[in-house]
Amino acid sequence: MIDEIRKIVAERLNETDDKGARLDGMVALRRTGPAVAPHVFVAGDDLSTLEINPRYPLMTVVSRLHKRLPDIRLGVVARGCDERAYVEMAKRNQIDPERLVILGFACTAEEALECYCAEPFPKNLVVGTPAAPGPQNPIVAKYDTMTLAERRAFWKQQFVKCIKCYGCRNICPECFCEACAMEDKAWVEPGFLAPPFPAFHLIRAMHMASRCIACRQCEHTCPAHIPLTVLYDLMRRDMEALLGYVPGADLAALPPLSVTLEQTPLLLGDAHDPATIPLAPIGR
Amino acid sequence: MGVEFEPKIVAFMCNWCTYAGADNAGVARMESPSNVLPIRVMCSGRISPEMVMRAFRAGADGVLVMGCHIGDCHYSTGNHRSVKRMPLLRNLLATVGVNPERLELTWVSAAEAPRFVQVTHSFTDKIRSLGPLSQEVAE
Amino acid sequence: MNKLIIDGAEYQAQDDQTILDVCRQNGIEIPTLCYHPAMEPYGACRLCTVEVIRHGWSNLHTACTHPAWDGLEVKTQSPAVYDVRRTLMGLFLSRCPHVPVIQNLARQYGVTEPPFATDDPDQKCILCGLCVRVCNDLVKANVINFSDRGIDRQVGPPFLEKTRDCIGCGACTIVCPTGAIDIVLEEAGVYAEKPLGPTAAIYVPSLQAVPRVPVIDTDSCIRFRQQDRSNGKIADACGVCQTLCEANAIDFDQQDEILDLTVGSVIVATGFEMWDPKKLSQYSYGRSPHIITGMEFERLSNAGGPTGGQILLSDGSKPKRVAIIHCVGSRDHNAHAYCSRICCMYSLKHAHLVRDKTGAEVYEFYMDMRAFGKGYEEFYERVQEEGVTMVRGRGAVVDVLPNGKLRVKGEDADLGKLLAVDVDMVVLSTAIEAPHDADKISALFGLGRTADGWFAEAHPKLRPVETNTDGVFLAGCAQGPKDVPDTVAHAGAASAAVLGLLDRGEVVIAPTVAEVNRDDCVGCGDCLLVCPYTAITRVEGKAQINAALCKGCGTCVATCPSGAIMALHFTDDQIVAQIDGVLAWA
Amino acid sequence: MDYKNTLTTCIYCGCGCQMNIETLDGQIIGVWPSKTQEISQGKLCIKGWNVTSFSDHADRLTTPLIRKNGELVEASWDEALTLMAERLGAIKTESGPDSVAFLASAKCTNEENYLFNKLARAVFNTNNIDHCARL
Repeated sequence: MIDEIRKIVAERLNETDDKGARLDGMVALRRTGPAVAPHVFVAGDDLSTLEINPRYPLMTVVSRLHKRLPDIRLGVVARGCDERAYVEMAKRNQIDPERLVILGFACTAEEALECYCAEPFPKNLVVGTPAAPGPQNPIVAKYDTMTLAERRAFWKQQFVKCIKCYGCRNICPECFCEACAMEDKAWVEPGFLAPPFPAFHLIRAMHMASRCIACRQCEHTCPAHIPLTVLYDLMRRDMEALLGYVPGADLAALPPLSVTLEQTPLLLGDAHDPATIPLAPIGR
Repeated sequence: MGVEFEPKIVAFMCNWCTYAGADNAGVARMESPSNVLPIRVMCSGRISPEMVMRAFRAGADGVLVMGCHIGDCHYSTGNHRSVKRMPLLRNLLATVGVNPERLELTWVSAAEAPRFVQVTHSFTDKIRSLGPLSQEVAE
Repeated sequence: MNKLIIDGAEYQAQDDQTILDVCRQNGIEIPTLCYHPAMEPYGACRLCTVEVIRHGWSNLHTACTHPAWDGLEVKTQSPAVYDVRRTLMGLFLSRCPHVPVIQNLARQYGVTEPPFATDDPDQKCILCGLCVRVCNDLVKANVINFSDRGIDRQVGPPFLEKTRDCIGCGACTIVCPTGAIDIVLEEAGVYAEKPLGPTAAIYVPSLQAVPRVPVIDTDSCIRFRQQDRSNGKIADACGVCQTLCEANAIDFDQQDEILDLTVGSVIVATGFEMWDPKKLSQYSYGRSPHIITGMEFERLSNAGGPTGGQILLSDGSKPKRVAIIHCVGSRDHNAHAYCSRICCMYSLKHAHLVRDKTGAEVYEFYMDMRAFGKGYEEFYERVQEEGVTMVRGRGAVVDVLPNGKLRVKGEDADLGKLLAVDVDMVVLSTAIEAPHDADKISALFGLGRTADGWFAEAHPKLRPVETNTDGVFLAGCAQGPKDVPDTVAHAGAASAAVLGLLDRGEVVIAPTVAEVNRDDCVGCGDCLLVCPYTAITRVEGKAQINAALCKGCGTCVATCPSGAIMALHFTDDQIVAQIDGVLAWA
Repeated sequence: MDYKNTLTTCIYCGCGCQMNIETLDGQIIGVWPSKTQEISQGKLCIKGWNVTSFSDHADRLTTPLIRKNGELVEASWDEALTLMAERLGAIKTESGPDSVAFLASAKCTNEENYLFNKLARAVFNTNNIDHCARL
């Protein structure tokens, strides 16, 4: 697969469009010695160093370049999660769709399994065959049966490990704010690790409600090994059930929390009587 | 038995409906529980999840979010956002083990002084029966 | 310019004129049957025959087809001409002995009895072909034509069968000189022969219309109807009005114009719609021509209406008994809970008009008489003195009896008895309601609406013409039911409010608005989606708030993930201080 | 467009987490934890994530400062080193080597700190040497 990707990248970098313009570069991963890091390949580069592993949030690289260089046209070698990240970023003006070509490839079945990925392939699939979706995260799968006390106990031992490195935020392709609510002393008390009420993680979970595209970069980068994606998977599930929104699925779909009930209605309960809006099941 | 637990309840109220309804309840000399600590905002749409979490962190045992009925919003659709946000936040609280009943969203219009009194009473009773949040979180 | 002599006098003519044109233009009478100014001359009836002398040679010609050449001499009254016309009229009278137009013309030429016998004394058609030409050349419906030959020649649709291609425009009936064509309405509606609505495709909308110019009803106009049938392609049909209008005022190509104006204030005066009484079947509206709404009664009793202002039943007779039912669709939880305010007084006026114009007995079914305005109570008393029977109680049911009469049943609450009255006509004083598309206006201006659908004013007592969108005001029934004096007063107040803004130059707004910290904004655009006032725009990739439009709801503040928007006077820090404050104190 | 990720090691402590410093046309625009290194496995602490935040900080010193009349004044390296050699030499002569302590920065490289250690122990004959990040 990697050979095929290298070949296609080389072709794309040399292609000209109707106006005779070429891509200014292809965002992908490059191997230098034992290390692999994001890179922008240009025409003529040695593409034998192009890699697809490990996963980096390449759309963040695209976004940074798009913002700083307003005329640049890029390609990107993307996985399904990268493409979903692109959808939510482009929707929020962090990437200019007119200046990006997505060259998608499918993840392997093993990767899908590791990531609990429901859609381990991009819509712009150029290389590879779509693998079957990975299984649900086992914690998420049994969550409905957990009592409040069990959940509390579970998260308490997770959140207490948090060293507030902000790595989950920093690596997240959907966290592109200039100023972060998790650094606002009004919401997160400075100087305390693992505050009694875990506002830090809950604020992030709320902010992820219409954004988290389940790339799981946050969990991979967490030095405390907190299973953050359990929190976000549950949020994604509630979001889909209540508002029918699947982040990353559709560039044209409006972020439901920002628009009216006429634009995206509640799918459960009656907005006129919020008491009728059902909660997700809780174990007893 | 010691002194019965009296919950602290932060009630976010929109300026145009619920706050006016609460005001009318007072003018009409209806009694609402002193546990309810009102905070006025211009619209229920102004109430961010962060504010609710901050109230819990600062010692509230329950949080009431109140605004105009759907269709009656002074700003026409501010409350549409509350009715989407708050149920998600309730689920999130449940996810981390906080009883979601401690957060309630409800609509009270300026004309519904009796409803304001009823809602605040029943919510206070509910939180009283749930006990203090600190105890729940500390256990 | 051609010169010609007609009956001894010299006249001038244009190249494209016929002898008939010149004669008509100069008041020289020439009888015609098959001629119509909107159509090409055809020369079918030959009645316009005149004697034409050219280069000394005399001949008989039809004036409608002969060009008015230079140097012609024309005799319209010569013995030869008279003789031809007399013969023609004899033949016409023999074919159509009972048609008054033919009888009169024949008499003018000394023919009083048909010279020949006829098989069909009811024949009206003289086969002049006007109807054929109007249908094919003008209307372009191509529905009727001649068929058969000789004495069997006749006019009609193909095979003389009913055809769906007929658009029912009626042009053939209008041009027919002998009244040989009738339009048969297969589903004759209310007052079929004297419809309450417009009667022609061009009309002045109402006698008080401003400006008082006619309009073309594109639903009825033949040209537009044919255009619709040809999928919008411009049909070259009819256009008679354009041909005949001397002022050249008719322009079929006029389109609706959308004007783009930049204004500082808007007065929303979108008024009301009449509630449809068919929604409550107990009033039997639509089941009898004599159950009419108050609005239809207005039309009926209007001097410019179909009956010239007489209050008549569909058979042309005057009603003997009339019932007027108040609160139809108002104060009714099956329709509108509110009082429409205008109906009591217009119902009393209708009662007065019925008494005045027909002398009929009038039964007025009312729940309460809401004669609250200046002079209203006095009018109520006067109407009572005129002998109107007031029944306090809702008119509950209207039944159409087999004999066509109407039975109104209701309760007389004063007597505590059920009542049934048989009447000839029922006038339903229907409710007024918010226009069906008020939601579009509401979305356009960010206007709130009350539960009953009317636009919400900023405050019911203190700001009755303002809305919650600055610079947008309400006038009249857009805000709620109002009668004319109230509407005028409300509109005056709205105008004054607008003038106040114009005069002020600068406006003062509430300080509770939102502000963007542009350093923190990433331009995600969530706030743009949130704002109900379109106060936020993206400028150079970042949000910018127009403080004049912002109403300070703060929903954008709670939505902004960056915390880049601040609600002045309701900042996060202020709210946090309140949260901490109330909890510390408790 | 000159986009680069330069592999380096975190300077804040002894763990040795590796990271890529992301630059565009010579300007630092971000930090990526190195996911290919065995030690940190693509993870960083808050210091590592913000390792570049001082590089173009307004308060960062770019020249030596010398206190003159009670105020710190910018000086050249020659001037500063000359002054230090004179003053430290004088102090050592007057009060002995242990009258001076050497404090190194953890942000310096190993090699720099080795040289600093040599300076203290071999040149100055004192063991009074420590650094700011004794983790």
